[in-house]
Amino acid sequence: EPAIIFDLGGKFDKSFNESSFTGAERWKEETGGSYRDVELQSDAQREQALRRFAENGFNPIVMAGFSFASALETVAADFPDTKFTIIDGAVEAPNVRSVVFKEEEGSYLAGIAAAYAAEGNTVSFVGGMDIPLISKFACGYAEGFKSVKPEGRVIVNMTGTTPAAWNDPVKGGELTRAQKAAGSEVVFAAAGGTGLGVLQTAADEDMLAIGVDSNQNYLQPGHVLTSMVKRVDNAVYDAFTQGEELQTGLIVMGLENEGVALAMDEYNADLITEEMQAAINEATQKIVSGEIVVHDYMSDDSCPAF
Amino acid sequence: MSAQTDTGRQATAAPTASAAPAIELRGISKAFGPVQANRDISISVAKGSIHGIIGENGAGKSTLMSILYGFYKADAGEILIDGRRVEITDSQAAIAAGIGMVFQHFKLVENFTVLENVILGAEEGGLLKPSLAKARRLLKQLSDEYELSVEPDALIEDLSVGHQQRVEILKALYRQADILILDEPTGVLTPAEADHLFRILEGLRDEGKTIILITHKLREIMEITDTVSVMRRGEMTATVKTAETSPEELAELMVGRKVLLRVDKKPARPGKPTLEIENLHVVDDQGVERVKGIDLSVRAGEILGIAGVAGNGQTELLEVLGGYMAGTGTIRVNGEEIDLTGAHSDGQSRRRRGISHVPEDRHDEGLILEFQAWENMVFGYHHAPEYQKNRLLMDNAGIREMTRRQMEKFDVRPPDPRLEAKSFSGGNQQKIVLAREIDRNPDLLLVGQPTRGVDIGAIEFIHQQIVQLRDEGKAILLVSVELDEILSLSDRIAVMFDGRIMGERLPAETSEGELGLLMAGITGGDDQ
Amino acid sequence: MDYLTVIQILDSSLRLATPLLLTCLAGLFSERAGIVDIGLEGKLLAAAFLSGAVAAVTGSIWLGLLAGVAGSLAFSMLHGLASITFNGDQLISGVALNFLAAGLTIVVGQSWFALGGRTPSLFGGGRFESWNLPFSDAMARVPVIGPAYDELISGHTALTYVALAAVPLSWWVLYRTRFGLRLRAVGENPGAVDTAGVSVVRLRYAALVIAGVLCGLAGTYLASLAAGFVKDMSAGRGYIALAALIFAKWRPWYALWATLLFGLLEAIGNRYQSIALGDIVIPVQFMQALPYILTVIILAGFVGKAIPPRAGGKPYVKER
Amino acid sequence: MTKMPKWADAVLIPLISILLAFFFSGLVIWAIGKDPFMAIRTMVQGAFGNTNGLGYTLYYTTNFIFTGLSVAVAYHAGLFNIGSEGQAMLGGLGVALVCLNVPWPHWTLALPGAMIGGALFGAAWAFIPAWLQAKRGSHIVITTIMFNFIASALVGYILLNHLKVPGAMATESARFGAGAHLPTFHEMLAPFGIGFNRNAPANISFVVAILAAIAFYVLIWRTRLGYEIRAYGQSETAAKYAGINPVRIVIIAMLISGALAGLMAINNVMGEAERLIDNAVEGAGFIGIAVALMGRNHPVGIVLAALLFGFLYQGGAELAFWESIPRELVVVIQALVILFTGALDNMVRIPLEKLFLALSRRRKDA
Ligand SMILES: Nc1ncnc2c1ncn2[C@@H]1O[C@H](COP(=O)(O)OP(=O)(O)OP(=O)(O)O)[C@@H](O)[C@H]1O
Ligand SMILES: Nc1ncnc2c1ncn2[C@@H]1O[C@H](COP(=O)(O)OP(=O)(O)OP(=O)(O)O)[C@@H](O)[C@H]1O
Ligand SMILES: [Mg+2]
Ligand SMILES: [Mg+2]
Repeated sequence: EPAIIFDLGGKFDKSFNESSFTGAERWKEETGGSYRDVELQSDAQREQALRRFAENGFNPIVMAGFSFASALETVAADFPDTKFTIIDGAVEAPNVRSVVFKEEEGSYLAGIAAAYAAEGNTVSFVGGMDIPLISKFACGYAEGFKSVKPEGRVIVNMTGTTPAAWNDPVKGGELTRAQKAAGSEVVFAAAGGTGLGVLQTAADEDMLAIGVDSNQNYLQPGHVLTSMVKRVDNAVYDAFTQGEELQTGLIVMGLENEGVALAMDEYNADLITEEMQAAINEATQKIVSGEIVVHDYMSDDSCPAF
Repeated sequence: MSAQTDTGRQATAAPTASAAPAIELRGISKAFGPVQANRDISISVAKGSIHGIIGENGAGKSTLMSILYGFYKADAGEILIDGRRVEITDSQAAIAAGIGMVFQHFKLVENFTVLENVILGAEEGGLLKPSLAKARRLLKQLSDEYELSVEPDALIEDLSVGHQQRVEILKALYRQADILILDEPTGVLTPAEADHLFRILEGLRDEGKTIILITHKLREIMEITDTVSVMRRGEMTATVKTAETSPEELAELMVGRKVLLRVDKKPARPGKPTLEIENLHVVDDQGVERVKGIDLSVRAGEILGIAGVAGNGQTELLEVLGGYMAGTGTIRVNGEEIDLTGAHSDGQSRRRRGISHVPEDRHDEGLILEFQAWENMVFGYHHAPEYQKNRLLMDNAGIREMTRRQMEKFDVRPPDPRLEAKSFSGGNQQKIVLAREIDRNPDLLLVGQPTRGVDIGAIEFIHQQIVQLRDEGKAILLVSVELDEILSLSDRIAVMFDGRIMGERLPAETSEGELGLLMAGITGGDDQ
Repeated sequence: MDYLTVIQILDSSLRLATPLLLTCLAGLFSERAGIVDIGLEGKLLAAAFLSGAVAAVTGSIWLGLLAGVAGSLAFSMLHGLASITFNGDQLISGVALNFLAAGLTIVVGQSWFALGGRTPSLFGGGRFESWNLPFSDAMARVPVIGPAYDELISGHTALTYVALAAVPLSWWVLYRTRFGLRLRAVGENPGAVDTAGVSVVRLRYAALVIAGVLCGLAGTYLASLAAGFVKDMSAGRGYIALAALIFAKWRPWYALWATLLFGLLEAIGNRYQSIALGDIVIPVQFMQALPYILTVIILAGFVGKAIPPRAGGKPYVKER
Repeated sequence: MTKMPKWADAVLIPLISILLAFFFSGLVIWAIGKDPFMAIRTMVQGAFGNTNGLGYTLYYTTNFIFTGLSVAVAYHAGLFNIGSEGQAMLGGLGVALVCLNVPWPHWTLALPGAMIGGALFGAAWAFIPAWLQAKRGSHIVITTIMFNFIASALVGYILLNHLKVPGAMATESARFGAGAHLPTFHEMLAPFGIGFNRNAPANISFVVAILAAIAFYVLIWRTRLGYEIRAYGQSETAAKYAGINPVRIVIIAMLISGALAGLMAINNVMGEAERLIDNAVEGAGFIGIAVALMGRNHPVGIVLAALLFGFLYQGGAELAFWESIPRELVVVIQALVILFTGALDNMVRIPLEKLFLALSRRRKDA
């Protein structure tokens, strides 16, 4: 029986925890199997949770979040017969599968979409907590935007420096308003629950927003340009499906293997122009072929496009 | 009524008029947890009379009155007003029954104006404006009528205690009280203020109002009351007509033994000056100059009494000497100058210099009410080497042992070092402070209001202790608003007014009248 | 910085200040009556949750408002039970209520909506609409005062105007009515109120009722603004309101200025997240901490000692 | 004369209060469709049933002892320090700097070094609010609230820009060296032949916490400084009369308070994570307020209250593991425990006092 551990944000964080949850649920529905899950409350529980599940024979054990890396290193060694999957982080061990995403690639496409949707030269980004992962989103977004409008400006704001920053929609809304006042027409929110406030305000202020992680197009129809989906759900689904036969090693999910993508559906069909779609397609191809290399913020903790 | 009346006297205050008594209490009992504060108390007070209540600290006087005023609820017993039984469940009911009370610790809102305090709870309608206007008119009328003038717009915290008390009385009169209870009203008043109060009370009585007066001062009882009740340990032991009794008899009824009402002391044999003050000035936090150039000296083996109306700089004088207020000028103790800026000197260093200090306010300064007796017994001296076990720890067991001895020596009741200070009566609290300060065998003892609110048994004891210290050749600076106390204890008297010394007198060669004039700032012109 | 930016920053300040102001006034009534209230955060959260939940289900923010106020009131009364009726420790009670709200909103929300403690999004009548004051469109074209009127004064939701109106109203109630006199007195010296024949208990409960209602409004404002409830969405605003209350020295008009100042500092922090001064880049973290740093500086430099109501935090015990 | 025997006050009342809290918690659990008895059993079993659970319980307890003592020291001086959270954050930074920058050969040297680092940083963070309170009269409640926010921004900044391992995902410092590894209970007890779960995070810091509680007792009730702190906390005017310097007391008490909060970092940062993680304190500073108040600011009470909260934390985690009860339910239970034992204890005390008084009267009459 597989198990999944959600990170501190909780499984309904409107972000990757929730996305992993969706994947697990899909697996459950399709296979009729069952799985065990737990939401953490404190950092010290990471290792505890891993051990508890491993001791009790759950296999494979999936965990959502890079923060598990160091706990997993020790636990994986202690339970060589158990398979683990860590999402968003990389751990080298024979029984661990590490799934990382090239958020920068999806964000690059989001930047292109924003550039075509904006009449002027300014778009913006609202991040949750100020951590490198979020900067990775922001950097890809800025690069994509500048690939279309080199003279343009990308306003980047972070909500805060504590985990509370993931759950402050009111502040998210204010940041959005401030960005609009500074000329932004499209705002990309990578901010968990705070992002809901961003999307809402974008609708209130008649701007366009870009959702993140899961498909958020339906949340404010007509105002969500697209969503940069990160198929964490697929990663979980795959891990659960492969079960104890899980292939280990590092798996990089990018545009190439549809690990990241822009969500297109009936809610945003009217917002996507042909020109925009063409540009997105072209960029996708180039990235997949390696003609364009999107800068990964985490590789050197800096971003040429800022 | 209780069976164990020590003296066997049971004179019911027979009302002269045919009318029912203004107040009749029957079988009132009240316990605070394990403490039986009132036990089966009955009493009746005639209409239009002034009825005194006396008793030792903790006898239950305040409790009884608070029950009458609805502040506490009695466990048993009934209350009759004008012969009718009334249920006094809260102060509202008491007010409705025509009762007003002036508590020992005033119940005023300090940062409200006089007017606001007066109307509080007796407003007319929901808006303040009409109430305030009406109160202003009525207040003026009342203050004219009873000579109770106070500035209606002054803040309470800016008023002297005497004026605050007037506000309390005005509050009661504003509510048209027919019965007025005063709990130790003169404890904080100067003789002049007290006389003034008594004139007002007599005026009220003559108008047909009934007054109950709690006091520790037999002189006042003799002077103003018509009847007097004595309480002991929660019981009512006697009620007598004032005209038919004497202070000695009352004192004995209260304490259960003969009490010396005069201070018994030999003439002083003063030695070298211990304390010399030259041109002392003190400015307080608000920038007001409180002490305006004082020269004084106190010699070893003498008691210098400082008389004066409260608020004329005596407090500040003591605080500067005690080391917790800064001043300018020169102060020498045993010939050595002390630093007055506060930079190199505080209460601790004064104590090391041999200065002990019984502060005026035992609740706010002299004691930590939440501390146990033994902890209070070293308060301020906690750095003294004899209280340390080693360099790190205090010798708590030793301190407790010392405290037990001190408590027995100073007759503190109950002599339990582990009791918190707040659970002692006022007199016993005062004895703890005195025991602490006197026992240090200081060269100079500063004493502020040593017997405020203390019953006569304890007063006698406290006075003896002070005189004994003098006889051991120590210098004592005594500040008191009680002229009686000043006159009977001091070897020399200085009168303070408005931050200055108005003159010095010898007790044998002066009178209350002359001191009273000096205290009001009126000099004969022959000294200074 | 141009004029329009200033107006927009002020506009943002006002929006951010609204929940702080309502919460601060709630604390003001409670603390003026002698009940210290660090449970403001919890009440805010409870109100945001219930108003969000009911508005989501019924589609009416007005019903949501009722529910939010009711929830906040329930918390207030629990605080009263502990600190007035049972003379408990007001600080502990406040801490407990904050925990209780943080936990219950999610547990209950999860069992109602199964959205992990979130409520469904609010739309249409589920949110307060912004009010455009008369002539705002016409006025917008007038130079200087036009934008100020259109952007800053007009175009907020009803609760912002309620909050602003609550300031003079609170002042009037506190200083011009019998109730206010008694309320202030009970926070200074409950003994005086008691012996004046007025019930201390009733007055204090009344103060808590007012505090509950005001927190209810503030919570509803949050839920409406963010179009739904998200766990922990009060995000420390209750504590900031408490700080503003001390800052304001427990006075209504000062409370307005204090909360506007906090709103302003936050608005500025939002707008200027990192500033480059020559070679030195001031980090985001600094800008985000700036409101708090400035608060400390202002407090130390200008406000000085704030004297709380004297009977605050102490239960009124007559017999022990 | 007392109203009630001491044991009733110290044991009976808290016990009844906790039972009440659990009763209401049970109602909540029942209301969301779970079995309350099962829940309690899971919690107790999970927190005390084996050495793994116990190890976690004691790990949390250690955190709460430190923050509880921190709040209590300030409280004795009449200061309400809400800033233990921020002080513990800074303590973490101090511990991390000490552990990262010195190649410690052995924990016996590293521990004192880290303790000094943590205490110093925590104390420094408490110093500013203390100084402002003492000198400028700025209300310590606001300044410490503000300093919590500032601390998280500051530590976040330093972590992100200076301590983070370049290229790593997580906002956390590098791992401390092996010489800074603190012995866990497993390692401590093994030489004595006592088995303890190898993976439980409880470590020698627990012993330090207990020693801190003892030192706290000695300081507050046995030394002159403690005497002065308590005197000042009870009455400022009386303290002045006695020659106690208010500025000194405020600052010293807050320094001690900050140092105790900072010391917490040897447990969570050095003992458990062995690296500095963003937001490592996780609200333990706020729990400390509840712990101090419930423990009546006495070390024995604080240790017991900390243990209670440690139990709730660990037992709650077990609930979340095995009963799929939402983790926030544990927060509800905590709230009810704080409410009943801390704020509503008179609800139990008053009737009990009456009962005991009646009993003692009856005995006297008989
Ligand atoms: N509120 C209270 N709670 C508990 N015990 C009280 C309370 N008030 C008074 N007592 C106790 O009741 C007894 C009677 O106190 P009371 O104040 O009536 O004495 P008193 O005669 O007024 O004394 P004093 O002369 O000092 O004013 C004392 O033992 C006192 O400690
Ligand atoms: N709420 C209370 N709880 C316990 N004891 C009390 C309480 N109120 C008063 N007392 C005690 O009751 C006694 C009488 O109280 P009262 O207010 O008359 O003061 P007092 O003894 O006259 O002291 P002082 O004259 O110094 O003011 C004192 O021992 C006091 O400590
Ligand atoms: Mg009395
Ligand atoms: Mg008295």
